[in-house]
Order: sequence, then structure tokens, then C-alpha cells
Amino acid sequence: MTTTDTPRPPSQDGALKRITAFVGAENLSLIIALIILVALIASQSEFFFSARNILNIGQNMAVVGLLAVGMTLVIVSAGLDISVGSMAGAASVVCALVVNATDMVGLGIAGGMALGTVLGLVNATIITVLRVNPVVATLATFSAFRGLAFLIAPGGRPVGVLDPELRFLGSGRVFETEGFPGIPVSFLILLFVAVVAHIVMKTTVFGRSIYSMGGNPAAARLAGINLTSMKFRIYAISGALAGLAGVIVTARTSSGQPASGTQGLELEAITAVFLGGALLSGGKGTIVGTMLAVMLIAVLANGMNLLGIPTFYQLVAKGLLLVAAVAIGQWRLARSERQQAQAAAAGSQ
Amino acid sequence: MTTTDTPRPPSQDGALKRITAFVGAENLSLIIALIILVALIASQSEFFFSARNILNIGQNMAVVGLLAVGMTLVIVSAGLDISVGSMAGAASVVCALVVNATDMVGLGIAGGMALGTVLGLVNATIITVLRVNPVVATLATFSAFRGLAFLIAPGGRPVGVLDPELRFLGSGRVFETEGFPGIPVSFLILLFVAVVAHIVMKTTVFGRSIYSMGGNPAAARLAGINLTSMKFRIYAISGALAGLAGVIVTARTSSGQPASGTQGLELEAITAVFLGGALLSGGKGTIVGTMLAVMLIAVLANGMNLLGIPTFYQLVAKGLLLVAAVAIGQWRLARSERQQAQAAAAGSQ
Amino acid sequence: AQEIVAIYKSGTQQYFIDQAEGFQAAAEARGYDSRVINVELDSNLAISAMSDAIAGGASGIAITAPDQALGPALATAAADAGIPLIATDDPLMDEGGNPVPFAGFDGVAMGTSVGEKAAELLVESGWLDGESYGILSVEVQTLSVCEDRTNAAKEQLTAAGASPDAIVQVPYDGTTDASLTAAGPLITANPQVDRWVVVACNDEGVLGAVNALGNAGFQPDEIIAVGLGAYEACRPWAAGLPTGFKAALYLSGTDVGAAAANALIDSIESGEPLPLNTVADTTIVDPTTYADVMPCE
Amino acid sequence: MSVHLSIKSVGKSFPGVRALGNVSVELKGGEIVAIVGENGAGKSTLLKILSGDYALDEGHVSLDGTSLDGGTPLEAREAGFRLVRQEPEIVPFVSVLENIYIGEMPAGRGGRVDFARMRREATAMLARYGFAGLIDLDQEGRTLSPAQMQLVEILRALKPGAKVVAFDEPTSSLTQRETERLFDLIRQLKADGLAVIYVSHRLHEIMEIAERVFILKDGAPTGDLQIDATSEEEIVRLMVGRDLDAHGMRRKPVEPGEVVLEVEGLSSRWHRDISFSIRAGEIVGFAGLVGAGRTELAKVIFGEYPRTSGTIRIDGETRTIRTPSDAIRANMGLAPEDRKGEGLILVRSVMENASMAVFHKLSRWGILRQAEMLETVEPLVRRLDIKTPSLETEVGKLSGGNQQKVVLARWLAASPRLLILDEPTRAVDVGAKAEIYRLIDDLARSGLAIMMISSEMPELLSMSDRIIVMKDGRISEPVPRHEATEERIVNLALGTAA
Ligand SMILES: Nc1ncnc2c1ncn2[C@@H]1O[C@H](COP(=O)(O)OP(=O)(O)OP(=O)(O)O)[C@@H](O)[C@H]1O
Ligand SMILES: Nc1ncnc2c1ncn2[C@@H]1O[C@H](COP(=O)(O)OP(=O)(O)OP(=O)(O)O)[C@@H](O)[C@H]1O
Ligand SMILES: [Mg+2]
Ligand SMILES: [Mg+2]
Repeated sequence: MTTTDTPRPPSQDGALKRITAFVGAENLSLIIALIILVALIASQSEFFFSARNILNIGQNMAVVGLLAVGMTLVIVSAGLDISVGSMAGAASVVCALVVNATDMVGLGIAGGMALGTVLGLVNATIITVLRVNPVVATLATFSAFRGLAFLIAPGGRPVGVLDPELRFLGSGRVFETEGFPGIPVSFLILLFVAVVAHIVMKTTVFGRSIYSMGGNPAAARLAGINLTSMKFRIYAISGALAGLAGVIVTARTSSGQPASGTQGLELEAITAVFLGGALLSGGKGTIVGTMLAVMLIAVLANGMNLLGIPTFYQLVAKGLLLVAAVAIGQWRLARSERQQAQAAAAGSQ
Repeated sequence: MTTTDTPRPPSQDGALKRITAFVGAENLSLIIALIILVALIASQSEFFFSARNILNIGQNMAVVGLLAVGMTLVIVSAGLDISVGSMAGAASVVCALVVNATDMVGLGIAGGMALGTVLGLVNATIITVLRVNPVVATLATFSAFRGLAFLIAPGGRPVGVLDPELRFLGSGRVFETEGFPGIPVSFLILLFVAVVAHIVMKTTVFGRSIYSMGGNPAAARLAGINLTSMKFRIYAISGALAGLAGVIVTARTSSGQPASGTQGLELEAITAVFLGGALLSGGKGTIVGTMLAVMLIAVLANGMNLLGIPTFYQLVAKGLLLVAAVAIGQWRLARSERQQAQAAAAGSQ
Repeated sequence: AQEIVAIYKSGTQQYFIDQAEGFQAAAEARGYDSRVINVELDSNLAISAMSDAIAGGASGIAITAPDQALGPALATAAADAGIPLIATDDPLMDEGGNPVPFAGFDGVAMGTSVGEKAAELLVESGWLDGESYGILSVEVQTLSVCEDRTNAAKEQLTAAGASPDAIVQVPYDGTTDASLTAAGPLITANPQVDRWVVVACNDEGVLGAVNALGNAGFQPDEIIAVGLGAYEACRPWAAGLPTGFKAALYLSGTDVGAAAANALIDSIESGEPLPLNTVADTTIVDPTTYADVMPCE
Repeated sequence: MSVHLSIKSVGKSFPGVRALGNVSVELKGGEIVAIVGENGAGKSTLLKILSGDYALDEGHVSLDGTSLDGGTPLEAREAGFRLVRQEPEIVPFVSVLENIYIGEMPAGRGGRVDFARMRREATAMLARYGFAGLIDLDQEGRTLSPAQMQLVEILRALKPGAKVVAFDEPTSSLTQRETERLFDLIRQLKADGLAVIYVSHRLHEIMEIAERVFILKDGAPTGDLQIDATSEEEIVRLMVGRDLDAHGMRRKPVEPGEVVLEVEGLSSRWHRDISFSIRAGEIVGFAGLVGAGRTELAKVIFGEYPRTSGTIRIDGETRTIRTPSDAIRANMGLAPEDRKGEGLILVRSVMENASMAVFHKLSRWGILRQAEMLETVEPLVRRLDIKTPSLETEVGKLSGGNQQKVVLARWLAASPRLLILDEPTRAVDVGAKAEIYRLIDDLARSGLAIMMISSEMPELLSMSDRIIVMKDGRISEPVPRHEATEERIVNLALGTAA
């Protein structure tokens, strides 16, 4: 039997079982892939396990991670949002402009996220009011929002921004002590967002309704779920998180980047969500799975950089990793179903 | 009611109706969008209608067009192939290498298409044997095949190839006469492929089975359609056409391009297929619709270049066009359904 | 052994492939380990690569940033880690607006060389008087380091007497195919022009436009195309084919890579700060001279 | 032609359940054998094994000497086994014609489909079996009504080469008249020397059409009897393991209360000027032929389809109902007839499906309360006797009847004022049916108004306080319970003089 996402009443199982229950049996294969990968890299590079490097990985996850969290909501609801990278680019520019104009980092963050939210609402409007399917709609805004980002940026050029507070957001660390390099702020932001999203998806009416509408929109509507308003909320959240990702790009690069730094992110985020176990047809997928997938991809990228593997081999390795991670999962699923059926047959004999 | 794809017995309707029947009612909106666009551009530039420019558009359609034809098969079968651009890149390199080594253009074409086919079979294997969902599988090979393309190319560099015959394939024209600039060879290739694909999709057992398996895989499987072998054939075709597109890239740019020349092509092709009326969930989509969409996009790009519109505005305009084209279609559909309902209501009074 | 790291904005362009080779060869010659990280024009990845390199124990870093706005972030990261940083190809500024040590030639210098050569050929051709000529400037308008090059080239051309009205901007994405696609209609839209000058941010851009001109029926002697990189330009030259490529700026990526590595190692070994400018040579090549300074494959 | 289907010691398990164990049965040409059993007894599983859909775990199956043990759907079909599935599988965007020939289109030169031949054969088939006029061969699959989908399934099975035709609950979406037509068809198949397997929960149908009945309980055979030598009571006892009133119940009339639902002058794309009302405690049955527009009426009232005019009042208050969520807020519930397409989220759990419509009631500040969810769903699962390995099981893995019960559980959880039931006992076994009747009765007695659309005449007659007959988007005067006879209803439905 596959797991569902409804929490079960707490049982008296061992810690291992509880971990399995939390990450979901399907995600075990991601963990296995992660462990193998870590072992491989660590055996080749003494630096991998340095505290600094581990935290580094955390920091590098932030941008894709934020987009992937939003994308999880969208894909579970049976939609798709190809415009996230472009929204992040536009938000990055707006954040830089606002911080330069006002010297207030809070306003910059708010500005970036507000723009992302508005652009997300634009996506939702095109999808619901104009009834354009989400792939075409967000392919269209993927292009339009990118153009917008360049139009916002004066002269279409990156907007430098040197505010140290903003920098802190991108590359600062907290809890720094002797011997411990501290935890990156951007990673904490991602962690916070992911935990909130996890709770929302698991336990709230909104979250469960996303699963319902993704699994069967007709049934969800007849059960009283307002698909239109759900879509507005989901795409707005995806946009807001893309905006936040854009803010972090600005903070990390100390410049508002209309495109560079946010290109190709949509494929990265989509990859993570599907690798994390979501279904194209909707109704399935978890934040935990997505975050594991983001981590797997980030560890791979970090490890390959540590080991100095040439770009071409990196590309091939990334492809192989994706296939392997999913294939392991499929193989385990098939095996466990076979075993359970055998158990059932034996039990009733 | 929307049209079905089953040919009906020929009726005595006028030519207009027959055209509508051929392009499909849904595609009328694409034609409307195309006409508006052409009128707009032509009103701004006297050169748009020059024979040379029209043929230019045809020539520029070839690469994306070939990918989009293959993608139509894939998407109608409820799959997705994100690796087409990467396959084209690898095939482009192989074609250049083969032509340089043997001086035989035919062998180069065959080599490029053969590589594409093999890579397509790799995709199919990952999807069917390892049971990885098509999005993840081809996102993985999108990366892996790109790496492969660079690894094939000596030193990862573009492979120059100056064979005039090959060049003819990319930029040659036939039927050139006084006053008429001729028809580009690459456009003729696309046209031939599209017509064959159209016939296959409309009238053959293979084509009809693609619609069945995409529309309802369970029904198709239970009816004895071998989904595995279908997928092998479909992804192989997509690969072969990507290979051919790669060959044309080589011919156009007189060099085997491992990546440049083929970047972002997957999104272009996917855009065209969805704009042409296909559904993400499969079972729907036509070659005619896809080709109209490819044409619409090519005309837009050409027109904007003709008018010297800067990149930023081009990006926005492309987004708006996509939304408009689909929204027109949706609006027409809604209107016709409303009218039918009113007619039904009136009729039963 | 100590390790030095090079970060390049693109690992799929020949120029950076050469640079990586030069960098690694020079490091090896002096007994150092080296690593190369490519970030494919992604600013965010560049920051990640920088911190990966530092976390991986790099003793010195050379970087060609995808965007010059990254300067302060990169300079601060290196300063915090206490390791030398050298900018290659595109100069960077730190937070205080001071230049980061630099090796290579910057975009403005490249564009200026190309522009100068194109202007020279244009003046020689005599098109300036009488002929109806146009200038195709093939630009990645979304990339500031590209705009620097084409802007500088255009400046040189107009300074030499070319009319600004003759300039036609061709937007592309850095690839040959995109340049070819975009140039076609613009050539059509200027039927009065019967002679063309072509400049771009890279050889791919020039090649695409030259192919488009060929498609439109222009003969090689009706085209003055000046490449940037020379790796595409040299092919027809080597094959002895007539071509619109009349000259090209050859940049020795290998030299820049080696110069950066050597500068870093000198600084590590001596403890002295890096020199502000480590200059490498650029050469304008043409069909008769290229073979002396560059390989062509 | 001599047909011989042999099933020997077949067993099949799924994760968590043993669906079939040691099942053996023989079948010969010219025979009509019924298979009966409770929901989840394994009937569909057996048929799916025969049709090559599932692989069997143990045992042997052969048809006329051809082994089908490891058979694929193609091999089973070519050997002559045809299955009319319980849940029709329709391809949405292709024509009915192609839907019928899916997987075996006649090919001419170059793999080109011979559409003309297909059309000829299909038209002939429609005429031969009396289905002409019921379906348009050029219609797209997605526009079909459930009954028409069933017809497509049947036509698929009847293509040449059939030796054994198995019907898995074919009448669950058919009306009386269509059922009779189907029986004519089955008799014709028998006369042609084919073997027929007939699975149904409607015992009276089985008594009428079958010659033998094979009974399954929890995956194991409990009887293989000649119809002449048995009775409905005995069959039921073998099915459920105890005595049960197989005829359901005759509902005792209650004194109706205040008017709950008032529909006035309602018109829509399908309907003209419809007015009726339902009182608290009242069950109003809706009869009609397939295509009469009953399902659409339910959906118009529920806000799923637009209405062009008319008002809807609940408890005397005019409510604006534009979407189903408006309807739910107005205290309505709708259990749709197409449970797979519109009722259930197959990839989600029983728990979620059952609590979906009341998420808001089970939450505080938007956060769902697990304990309350469990408290709501668990008793319902027990009360409806839903057979599921756990509350977390995906609904798609339950048997057809149990799926239907999950839909009902959802609306019981919502405790609405008006409950619209569209074919509520479609594909539900006798035991559960009696249980559902009792539930509906209970609900009515507790003050609910119930609108019950059904194509099962006995069910309508025994459960309804009044019956409204629908024809071509218009309704008849309500027929009160004491005046309702089968004849009168059928005449109204057909438009023949009453
Ligand atoms: N694909 C599957 N995966 C897991 N369990 C299944 C699957 N298909 C059927 N089952 C289980 O096997 C058992 C038998 O189911 P089956 O569909 O054969 O019952 P049935 O007799 O046809 O019932 P009904 O009258 O409700 O249609 C049930 O417990 C069901 O939950
Ligand atoms: N989505 C749709 N689009 C167009 N027409 C439809 C659609 N759904 C149903 N119809 C048509 O509306 C009419 C009534 O439909 P339907 O057969 O569901 O009625 P019904 O009275 O509910 O019958 P049943 O006894 O099957 O429940 C039919 O003519 C049908 O073809
Ligand atoms: Mg069943
Ligand atoms: Mg109905």
C-alpha cells in the first residue's frame, strides 16, 4: 500500500518507523540516493563534511528551494507554473530599486514579494478568467514577465545595490561561534517557508483542498471547493515565493538581476517537485519529498564543484542521478506491493 | 460541439466549410490571430509581404517546426519530451563530424537522425522499463544529452563544417526563377514531415492509437494496445525528428552546435503544441494546429525583427500573443456553446 | 598541494574552454591543483560557485563573472575568506568602488578593437562615399557585458564617419541560429542597402548575420564582417573559401587563463597583493595572419 | 461452435487483501451464468483476470484449450473472451466509432484505418442488436452519458470472434427498457452459442436471465447452483452468510413537514419551466428514460450547470446558487451518478474523500482537526460497512460498491437539509442496498428532504413518497405513492397515454 498524506494517530513504533512515516515511504528512495551520493562525494573530498560546506549547501538551496515549494502547491493542484524564474527576475529588480530608493530592506522585501504576488494573480486571471490552460498561460507569462523585468530595470541592466543589511539576508549567518560557522539566513528563510508549507499542505483545509482539486477537479467542485478562488490563492503563493526567491537573488548577488540568476530555474523547480514524488496529473506530492529532492540536487551540484568535475560530465551526472533516484523508488514500490500481496495471500490461507 | 478527428463522409458544403473542417474549428482562432497579426505587421512594414520575407519565415520555421511535430505525437500520447533540444544539439554535432569525416551529406543526415532515434529509445526505455514519469525522465536526459553533445564534440567546441551541399539543405532554395526567390529546402523538409505526420495521425492505426492511449491509457491498454511498444515508437520518432532538426541547425549555421542554436527549443516546441490546441492530459492535439502555432510564432518573431523591436518588448509581445491566441479560442468556444444552449432552449419551447 | 579555482561564466563557449585549459596547465606547471567551475551565465550560481570554492579550501580564485554587478558580493566573499581574487575578462569593482585585480581584456576594449578594425576596412572600401551601406550590430540586449562590446564597436564606427542612421540592431541570444533568424527580416527591411558591415558580441553572432546575408544574395565582397573570437572566422579562411569575414579579434583564452593562474600563484607564494592589471595580448587577425597566432580546428 | 471456459483454483491478492482464493468454475457455450457476491467479493477481479487485465497469482484459466494464465488483454480478446466492464473506459476526444474499435481498427494499405468498413460494421452491429438511434457514431467520447458509455463497452465486446461475453453490472446505469433490450441481446448471444457471464447485484434480474448462479463470498466460492433449483433467499444467504430480506424494504409513509426545497419556473439549456417542491421527511423519486435530463436537473439545482431562469428556495428562503459551494452553503448535498468522474478523488484516501465536503466544519482557523475527522468518518465507515483495509487506503483501490458508499458517507457527514441522490444504489450489493435504503429512510425521518433519481423501478416505487417523471426536459405532475404503478410511470416516461 502506498502512504497517504493524512497523519495517522501516533503509534508506539520505533524512531525509524516514525521517520519513515514522516518522510513517506516513497521518499525513502530519495534518502537512499542522498546517502549513496554523500558517501561517494565524502570519500573523494575531505572538505565535503566541513561545517562550512554543509551550510554552504544549505545556502545554495534557498533560491531553487523557495520556487520548488510554490511549485509543489501548483503541481499538486494539477497546474504548472513555468513563469517562476521570470517572476523572480522581475522581483529581484524591484527589490533592488526599492532598497536603493528608500534604504529600507524591509520595503525591498515587501516590494519584491508584492510584485511576485501580483504577477501570480495575473497568471491566475489568465488561467481562470480567460480559461487558458496553465502550461500555455505560464509559458506566455514566462516570456512576458521576463520582458517586464528588463523594462523595469533602467536601461535593462542589472541594478547594483550595496545595502549591507540586504547582503546579510543573502550571505549572512546567525548563531556564529568559535568553530561553528553559523547558519545561513537564506537557509533559515527556506526552512521556515518549507515548514509552514508542509503544515499547510498536511493539516489545513486549504492544503487538503489542493490535493482534492488536483486529484479530481470535477469531484472537488461538486464537494464545494471553489476552484477559481483556489487557483488565485495557489498562483499568488507561487508568485509571492518566486518574489522572495528574487529578493534572495538580489541579496546574494548585491544586484537586481532581470534575468541572469533566474533563468532555467523553472525547470530546476519542476524537476525537484517531480523527483519528490508528485504526479503530472495532480493530487500527489509533498513538501518533504520536494525538499529532499532540492537537497539531492544541491548536494550533487556542490559535490561536483568540490571535485572539479567538468561541466559536460556534470550535465550527464545530473541526468543519471535523476533517473536513478526515481527508478530506485519505482523498484522499491513494486517490490513492496508484491510482498504485501504475498503476505495477504499467505495470511488468509 | 467540437469537432472530432474521425473523417466524416464528404458533404456538399462550400469551400469555406471544408477549410474549417480541415483546420478544425478550434484552430480557427489561431487563424484569426494570425490574420490580425499579419495585418498589423504588414501595415507597419511594406517588406512583410515580399516573397523573400515570406520564404524567410518558412525557413526559420524549420527547426522548431520539426521538433513541434514530434512533440505533438508525444503530448497527444500524454507524454512530454523536454530533451528534444538536447537531442538536436547532439545530432548536430554528429552530423558535422560525419560530414567532415566522409564528405557525404547523406551519411551526415542519416547519422544525425540515427543518433536522435537512439536517444529517443533511451528516453522510452527510462519511461517504460524504469517506470520514470516522462517529465522527470526527459528532464534528466535534457541534461544528460546536452552533456553528451559536448562530450562528442572534440574539446566541447562547435564543429565547423563547410560542405556546400549541406549548406544547401539549410539555406538553399529550389524553383528559383526570375522574380521568385524560390522555396527554401528546409521549409520543404518541414512541410513534407508535417504532411506525413498529419496523415499518420489522422488515418493510420498507429496515429489513432496515439489518441486512444493519450485520452485514456487504461482503455487503450485493455483494448490490447501495447503501451510500451507505442511509447518506444513515439519517443523514437520524436528523437529522429529532433535529430533531423539538429542536422538542419548544422546546415544553417555551417557548424555542429552542441548547445548553442538549440537552447530553449524544447519550450518553443511545447509552446507551439499547446497553442495548437493540445491538452497536457493527452488525447487531444493536431498537426495542423501545431503547424499553425509554429507559423504564428515565426511570423511574430519575423515581424518584430522586421520592425526593429527591441528584445524586451519582443518578450512581452510574445507573451501577449500566446494569451490572446488561446483566449480568443476559449471565448469563441464559450460563445458557440452559449448559442447552442439558447438554440436548444428555444427549440424545445 | 594548494589549489586554485577558476570560475567562468560559460563552459560551453570555446573561449572559456581555452581559458580553462590555460589556467589548469599553468597551475600544473607550478605544482598546484586546480579546479574549474562554470556557471552558465547565472549570477546566482556564480555566488554559489564562489562559496563552494572557498568551502573547498581554495587558496586563490579567478573569476569571469556573468555580470559585473556581482563585483561587491564576490570581492567581499574573497576578502572574508582572506584569499586572493582576480577578475578575468570583465573587470569588477569591490564595495568601495575600487577595482578588483584584473587579467585579460575587457568588453569595452574588445568592442573598441573590433570597431576600429571595422571602421578601417569601411573607410578603405570607399563605401562611405556613394555606396549605400548599412551596419548590422548583432546584440544580446539582455546581457550587459555584450552591450558593452557592441556599443564600443558602434562608437568607433560612427567616429570614423559612419552614419548612425546606417546602424541596424539585430537582437539575438548569443547563438548562431538566433542571429541568422533575426538578421534575415532586418536585411529584407533595408532593401536600399547594398553593402553591409557586421559586428557582434561574439563570432557566433557575426557568423549568423553573414549566413543571413548570404541567404539574401549578398556576395562576400559586399560584406565587411569583423569577428570577435576568430574561431568561426578562421574556418573559411583555413579552407580558402571566400567569406564575408574580413578580419576578427583573436583573444587567446589560453593566455588569459595562464596569466590569471600565474598571477594568483605569485601572490600566494609571495604574500604580496595581486597586481592591479595583468595584461594579455589581443590581436586583430585576417586570412593572411591568423595562422601565425592561433590554431584553427 | 462448442465453447468451453475453464477456471481452475484461481487465486489473486492485492496489497492488504486476498481478492480471490481457490476459485474454480466451468462454463459452456449457450449457457448464461450469473456471478454474485457482496461488494468486494472479487467478481470484478475474476473477470479482470479472464480479460488479461490482471495477472493471476495461482491457478489456471483456459478458453477452448487456449491457456490465458499469463494472458494479455489482446490475447484474451483474440481467444474470444470479451468483458463489458463495470466502469466503462472511454477515450474522451475521439468518436464513438473509434471508441468501439479501439485496439483493433481494420487496417488497409500502409496501416491506414479503413474507416468506411468500421462504419459499415458498426452500423450493422447497432441494427442487428437493436441499438440503432441510441448513439451517434460521430459523437465524441467525452459527451456520452453513462448509459451511452455502457453501450460503447457492449459494442466493443460484440465485435466478431466473441466466444464468452462477460457483463460486469451492465444494468447499473440502464433504465428498465434498456435493461430489457439488453436481456434480448443476451438471449440472442446464447442462441448464437456463446457463453455469457452476468454479474449483477439485482437478484431479480439474475432470476430472470441466468440459468446458473455462481456465488462468491470474500473471494471464495460458496455456491454454484441451477437457478431453477434455488431461490433469491438462498442466494442471498450464500452471499452474505446470513438471512436477509432480498427485496429491500417497503418504506412506511411519514407525515411530511415544512417545505424544504422549492423550485419555481426553472429553465436551463436542458429544461423548460420546471416547478416542484420537496418537504422535510419526504422522498421524491425522479423517473425517466436515459437522456431525459434528470442528472442535468440535479446539477442545475446544485449550481454546477447554469440556469437561464427560475428561483430556488430552501426552507422558504430564496438562495442564490451559482456554484456547488453556494449549494452546499444552502445546505444541499449531491451524490452524483458518475462516481469515478465526479464523485471521488481516486488517488486520495477514504478519510479525505469522506470528509471533503465538511472540511470547514472539521477545522478551526483553517486547520483540520484530526480527532474530529476520525470521529466523523469512522462511524460512517462502520455504519455503511465500507470494506477498506484502512481509512488511509486510496479510494481507487476499493471495489465499485464500496466506492459508492464512500460518496454517500461524504454527504452523510455533511448532514444537509436537502440531499440529491443520483442513482444512489448503482452498483451496490443487496446487503448494502438494504442498508442504504434504511439510511435514506432514516435521513428522511430525521427531517431531510430527499430528491432521488433512479432508473430502478422497484427502488423508486418502494422508496418514494411521490414520483416525478421527466421527459425531454419537462416534468410530469408528481404521482403520489398510492397511485404509483410501474405501468403508469413507464407510460409517462414514454409519453404514451396514461
Ligand atoms: N487494483 C487493486 N488494488 C488493490 N486492491 C484491489 C484492486 N482491485 C480490487 N481490489 C480489492 O480486491 C477486492 C475485490 O474487489 P472486486 O472489485 O473484485 O469486487 P467486486 O466483487 O467486483 O465488488 P463490487 O460488487 O463492489 O463491484 C476488494 O477488496 C478490492 O478492494
Ligand atoms: N456535457 C454535455 N454536453 C452536451 N450535452 C450533454 C452533456 N451531458 C449530457 N448531455 C445531453 O443532455 C441530455 C440529458 O443527459 P442524461 O442522459 O445524463 O440524462 P438523465 O435523465 O440524467 O439520464 P440518466 O437516466 O442516464 O441519468 C442528453 O441528450 C445528453 O446527450
Ligand atoms: Mg465489481
Ligand atoms: Mg443521469
